[in-house]
Amino acid sequence: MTLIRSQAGIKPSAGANAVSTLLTFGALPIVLAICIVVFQLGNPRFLSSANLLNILQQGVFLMLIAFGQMLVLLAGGFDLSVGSVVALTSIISAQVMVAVSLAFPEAPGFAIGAGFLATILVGLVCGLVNGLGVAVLKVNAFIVTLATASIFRGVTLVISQGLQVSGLPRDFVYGIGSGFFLGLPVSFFFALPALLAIFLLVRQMRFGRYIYAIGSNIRSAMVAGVQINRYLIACYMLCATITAFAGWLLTARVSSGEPLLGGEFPLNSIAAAVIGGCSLRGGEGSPTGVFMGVVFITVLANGMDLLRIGSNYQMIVLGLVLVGAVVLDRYRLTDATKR
Amino acid sequence: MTLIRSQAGIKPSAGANAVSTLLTFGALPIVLAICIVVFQLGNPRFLSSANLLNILQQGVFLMLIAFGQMLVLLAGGFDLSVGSVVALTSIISAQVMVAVSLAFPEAPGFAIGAGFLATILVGLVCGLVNGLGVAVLKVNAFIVTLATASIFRGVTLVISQGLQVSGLPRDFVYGIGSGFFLGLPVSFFFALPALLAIFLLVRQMRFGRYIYAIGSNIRSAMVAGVQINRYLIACYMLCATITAFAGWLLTARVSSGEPLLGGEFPLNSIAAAVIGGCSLRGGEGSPTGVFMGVVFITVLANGMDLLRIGSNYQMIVLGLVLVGAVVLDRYRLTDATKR
Amino acid sequence: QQPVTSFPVQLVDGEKKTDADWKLLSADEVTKPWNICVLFPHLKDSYWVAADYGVAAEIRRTGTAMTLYEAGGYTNLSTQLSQMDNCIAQKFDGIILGAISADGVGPLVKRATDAGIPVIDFVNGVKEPSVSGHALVSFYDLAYKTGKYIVEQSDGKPTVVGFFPGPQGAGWSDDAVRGFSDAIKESKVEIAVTRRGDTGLNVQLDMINNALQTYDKLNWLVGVDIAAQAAAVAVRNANLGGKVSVAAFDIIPPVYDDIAAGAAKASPTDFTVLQGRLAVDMVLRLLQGQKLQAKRAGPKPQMVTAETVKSVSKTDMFAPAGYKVEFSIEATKK
Amino acid sequence: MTIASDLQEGEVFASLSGVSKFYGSFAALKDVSLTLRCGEVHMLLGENGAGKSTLVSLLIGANRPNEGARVLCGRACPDLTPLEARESGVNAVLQDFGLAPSMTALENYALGREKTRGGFLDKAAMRAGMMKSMEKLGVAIDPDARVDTLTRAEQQLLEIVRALGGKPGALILDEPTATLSHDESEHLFSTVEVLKREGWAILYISHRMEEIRRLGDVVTILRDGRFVSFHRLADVTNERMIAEMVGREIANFYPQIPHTPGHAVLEVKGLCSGHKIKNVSFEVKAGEIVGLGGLVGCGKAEVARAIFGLQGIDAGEIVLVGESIKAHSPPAMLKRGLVYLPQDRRGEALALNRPIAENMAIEVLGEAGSAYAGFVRTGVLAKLVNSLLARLKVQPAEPNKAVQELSGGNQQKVVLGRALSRKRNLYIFDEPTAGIDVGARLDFYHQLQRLCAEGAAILLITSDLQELVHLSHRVHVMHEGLCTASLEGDKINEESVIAYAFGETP
Ligand SMILES: Nc1ncnc2c1ncn2[C@@H]1O[C@H](COP(=O)(O)OP(=O)(O)OP(=O)(O)O)[C@@H](O)[C@H]1O
Ligand SMILES: Nc1ncnc2c1ncn2[C@@H]1O[C@H](COP(=O)(O)OP(=O)(O)OP(=O)(O)O)[C@@H](O)[C@H]1O
Ligand SMILES: [Mg+2]
Ligand SMILES: [Mg+2]
Repeated sequence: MTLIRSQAGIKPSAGANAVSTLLTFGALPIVLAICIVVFQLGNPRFLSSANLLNILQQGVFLMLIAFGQMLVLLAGGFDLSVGSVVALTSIISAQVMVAVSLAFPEAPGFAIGAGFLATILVGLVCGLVNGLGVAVLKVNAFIVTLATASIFRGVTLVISQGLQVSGLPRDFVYGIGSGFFLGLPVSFFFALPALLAIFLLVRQMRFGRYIYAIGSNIRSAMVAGVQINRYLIACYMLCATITAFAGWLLTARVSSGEPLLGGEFPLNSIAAAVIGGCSLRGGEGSPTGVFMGVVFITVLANGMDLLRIGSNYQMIVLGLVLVGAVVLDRYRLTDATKR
Repeated sequence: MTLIRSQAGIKPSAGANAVSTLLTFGALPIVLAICIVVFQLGNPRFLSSANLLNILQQGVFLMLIAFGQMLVLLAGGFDLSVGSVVALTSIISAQVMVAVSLAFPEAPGFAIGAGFLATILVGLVCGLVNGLGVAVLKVNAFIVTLATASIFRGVTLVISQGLQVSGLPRDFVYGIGSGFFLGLPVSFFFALPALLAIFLLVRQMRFGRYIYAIGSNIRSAMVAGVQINRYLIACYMLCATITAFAGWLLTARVSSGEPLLGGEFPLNSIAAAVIGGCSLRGGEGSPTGVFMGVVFITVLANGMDLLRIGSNYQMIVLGLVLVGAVVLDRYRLTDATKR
Repeated sequence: QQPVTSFPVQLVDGEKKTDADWKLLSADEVTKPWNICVLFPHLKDSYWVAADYGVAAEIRRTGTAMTLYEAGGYTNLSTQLSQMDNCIAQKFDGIILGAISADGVGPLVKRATDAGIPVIDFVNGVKEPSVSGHALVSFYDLAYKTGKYIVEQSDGKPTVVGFFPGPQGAGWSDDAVRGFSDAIKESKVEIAVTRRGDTGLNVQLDMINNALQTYDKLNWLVGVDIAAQAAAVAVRNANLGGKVSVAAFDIIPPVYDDIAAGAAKASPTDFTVLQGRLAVDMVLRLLQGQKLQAKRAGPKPQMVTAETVKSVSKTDMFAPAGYKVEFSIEATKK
Repeated sequence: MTIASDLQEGEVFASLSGVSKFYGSFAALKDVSLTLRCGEVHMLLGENGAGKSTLVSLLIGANRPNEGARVLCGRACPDLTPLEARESGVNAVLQDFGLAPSMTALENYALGREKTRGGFLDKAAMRAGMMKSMEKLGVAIDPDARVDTLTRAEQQLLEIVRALGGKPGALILDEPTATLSHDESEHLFSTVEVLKREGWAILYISHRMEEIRRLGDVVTILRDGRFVSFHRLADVTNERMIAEMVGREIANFYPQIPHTPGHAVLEVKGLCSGHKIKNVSFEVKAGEIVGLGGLVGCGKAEVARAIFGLQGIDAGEIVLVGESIKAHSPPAMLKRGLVYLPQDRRGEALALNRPIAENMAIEVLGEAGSAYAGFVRTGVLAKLVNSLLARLKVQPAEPNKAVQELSGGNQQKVVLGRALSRKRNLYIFDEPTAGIDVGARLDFYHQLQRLCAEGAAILLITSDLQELVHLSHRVHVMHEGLCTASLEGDKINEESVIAYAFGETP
């Protein structure tokens, strides 16, 4: 019996082995570590617990949205509408909560629950629209989500008339928005199960395998019996729903429904995912990587602020670091194909 | 995917055949024609010569930038930095023109020439940076151009300190910016040769063949002896240069150097190109298509204003039409695979 | 040039507005090297550069310290909140807040004031009642002034206005819309079109050109600074000078130049630079344990027209030419 | 023995009756019927573009016929989906790889039929399943290797392994051996025989007569999308089948190519490159064909890639017409007059969404005469392309058709066309005849003959043993990155090549 020599057969040297083990996580952790050292030297407050809590608080929303974005990217898509979904959720859930809490002023939990339901509904509907556009109309994801971004924003403005919605239930604002539990922000505890669920979905469940396959080679996925449309739509719906969820938590944090919320998320979430190893061509990337990407971007923004770097220079630094991180990270991939 | 999923069905009749001939140009002209009829019925001013000139004036800049974007898209890339290049050009060329015209107040032509040179230089340098990032560092075009967009904008703000540059030569503002020649805007005559050159480059020259090949399958292009890096860099440089040129013309039109100019161009130019048939996966699209795409977007924006549609509803309509146009246009592709 | 030591302001208490003089603290009256955190929505246009100039100049004059953070645009509320978090965590002594959203920053303002950090609401308006002071001229008032000016100019004749107040959803823009329409109520001035949109110059220019095609009876183009700048260009390009006039409801150098050159008629100024000085003075006074003359105050707006353009002080409105934006200033006081 | 759906040997597993499939007005299949029986190997024959792969796509539910009926396990399935086909036991190895490149071998193996436990993936169970299937075929592929790091042959084997792991029923193999070398092919054959005994229904598509003869029970022949004939293999001669398939007689399959060696054109001296080529030396003279053989993974493809500049050289040198090459990259090598035909046509040779003409003419674009001041001389190129299309009998011969709309074999002909588009002194062909039909193959051999007579040096890398043995004037055999033998004249025969390929001495 012949053995097709699988590449695994080549014995790597011990040194190369250590390096390669290190590099399975990519260069990102190393770059991150360097950044942290630099920031801490530049401002000793950086690693203070207050600032770490800050970073946590700030990163949670991007983390949720980037995880949603990752699902879509894995399946070979693209979601530019996340910003608009955040704004739409913010307005609708706020209006619902205000209305319900006016009707039942003594039961704030009821209003919050209704707001949550509205949030999930908005997410599902927005995601369905995106998914139908991509899967059924078969229009390029870029165009679909650019279009829906415009549509959702238009709807948001029509509904809100451009006005903020205030008067949210106190428990929502002070409990969920700025509350702490066990010394950590409440929103963190809200986000955790969602993140975990996506992690499991992608890494441990059939769903994940299917979306990787769709993103990697849609034809092979179809021939293998994967129901492409169903899974594509599911990806967009999950992405929009988790984004809406983030928008809801963000509404709690900003304590009002905001029609202009979330403009920074589309590009930031894609950038975080790509830095974390997702490919825009689909089928490539992992939750751990995206996690690192979000941490990286959040820490970078926070650290540069703490170093008092002027925002004009921050833009320049951000650009350089973005490319630098990806260049360094490329070594991991080169390494992977050499394996 | 086309292979398996092509909707093929019924044997085409004679009528269907005529339709299919019509559809070789895609559905865009038809949609466009319908839009024009609707707009004209809604507002008889729409087809007035004044408004047509207005549309021409408005569309020139997007046309130039979308043509540049097309080059990059054909080669399988992506340029998100075009907006920042416009702003950077605006500031630098304005500063150069102001400085030179202060030094030689009696020779405005000299100042304009210097400004033009500065423009081309800015374009070449920005494009080179993008091209090196994509071709040599081999970083994803999305990340590279997102990063350079941030860098160029940072540089623009550092140079301009966020302030407009006024005091441009009168001949520049009144001649190039708002001048007319043979009844048409001067900027149109400036843009024409550039557009024509790109058209020839893409359709008639070796360069075009090579970038299609690169965009379609970079590995096969390499095996076929195409000097990938050279052509990729050339694409980004051409794109940035024509964008800078558009930025310069736009500076003339708005009559001052503006650090915030052009924020709408990255998404608009990509949308126009994609509507016009370019694929984000590269190797697909044509100048004629992109031309139609730009005309479509420009006419749509103008027509909705003339129909007095409120801005919130415009967003919604824009999104719907965007998707609609692409859906209809897909019939051309389906048809092509059926042929 | 004399250092500014006092300027006319309007003190606002509910509906009541009183004119007064605001005297700035002298450098000696500030006893500690207070460290101020300044938060802006962005620093990409001349309005906010002027604000930066005013704040920085006052910080320098008093020998205190500041660090400025900008959020990158009006859609980036969560970025601004993060920055405010950072300021609180870094234990700045005081905060000057150019808020992106009047409601959205509420909880953090409360957190800051609870932590003993005074927060001065600057330019944009904050609703949270625990905020320590407001240094602003409301865009309602500015646009109202513009509206009244146009009513005056129209002289009772029917007058048609194209109105370009900036993006919908931005609080200042909505205030301006209300102010302007209140001002022209019960006059022959009417708004033919309100077209809202992004504050990009090119975007505004296209919108204005389209409006000029659609509505041929327009006598006035009125809008936010950048729209007025674009309107002047559009009027010039369409050779409508004399037929269509331009006015703004806030001023930036190009609009000022247009007024001086006759391409635009008028714009009120909120003395952005003085507003910056006022904000710093407010926060320093609070840190020094003083009470404010009024919780809400702003420089007394003034109309800039061809007649007054020579008399208003440019350095009270704009950053000087060649000014380099300052993000952080070290204290010179010990 | 029975298989899953209670079907007995000889019973009909699947059938197509009177199916037609149109692409626009073009009929890829017209009124074709076919019956797959349990325990029977059904051969499908036809020229390139005859509609074989299209027929497969109908069977697996990836395409839907415009006319005709599909019956699976006795059930009519007008709306068959790939999922249903798979669940009824239809397992296919398609002509163009259906693997997801960014996923591991195991993930691909289990795709669409992942084993789960409580909703979570049961990775151990899937791994065990894959091991079992690999054992069946007698191969070993690292389950955790990403597919894009596997060689083309390994990918092909993985596809087969994947098909074997499916629900028992039918196995469809669309040119499975086009990229396999002799030895892997042998394993495949014995596996097919085992499955047949187990009662599987097998549909087998190939252009190689030996395989057809060896494995087949019955054969269906297609031409131009139409049914031509059905035979029991025992009752029909090869010549008859070829004649029915091509529409003409083909005799004297491998042409005699005169050996008139001139000066050395290519000298490879002590070449080491990557971890696959350890020390390889040989030379190719003008007017001769040198064959390079060996098992899959022995590094023969890498030798060509290293010469062409697609991978770096660690040691040794490459001498072209007496000149040692220092800086070598594909553009430079093309300028020096080398022609290289890569083995992976979809990955490395074709811009699939571009027209045939652009694909064929891309290499000549750089030559004087095909462009003037950067402007493409469309007339000149059109003439060249049309003559190549005619010479290679590409079907359909429409220069503006996108390559992805061609059948696999016709795509390969486009690649051949590109290689023949320039007259050069050194040609390196890596698996040039993969997937092309007998007629086209013969035409290609005649082209080789002509090139050789005109004094070109040719390096022929092929895993088709007969081709290697019959066409080469000299053969070098590789084994684990080393050149183990250099055969000449009557020393060239199948037995010795196989022996050397295994590292033995006959
Ligand atoms: N590390 C790698 N990265 C990318 N491609 C590789 C790598 N290693 C091998 N390949 C691909 O695998 C192909 C076959 O390599 P291999 O060493 O098996 O050559 P071979 O003996 O000619 O095998 P075959 O019979 O498949 O042609 C090469 O053409 C190359 O494209
Ligand atoms: N998506 C498509 N669009 C248009 N025509 C197609 C498409 N797919 C296949 N064809 C045409 O259908 C015909 C049959 O193709 P098919 O792939 O079935 O041939 P084949 O017998 O498998 O050939 P080969 O031996 O070369 O693999 C070819 O002429 C091909 O050009
Ligand atoms: Mg085939
Ligand atoms: Mg090979």
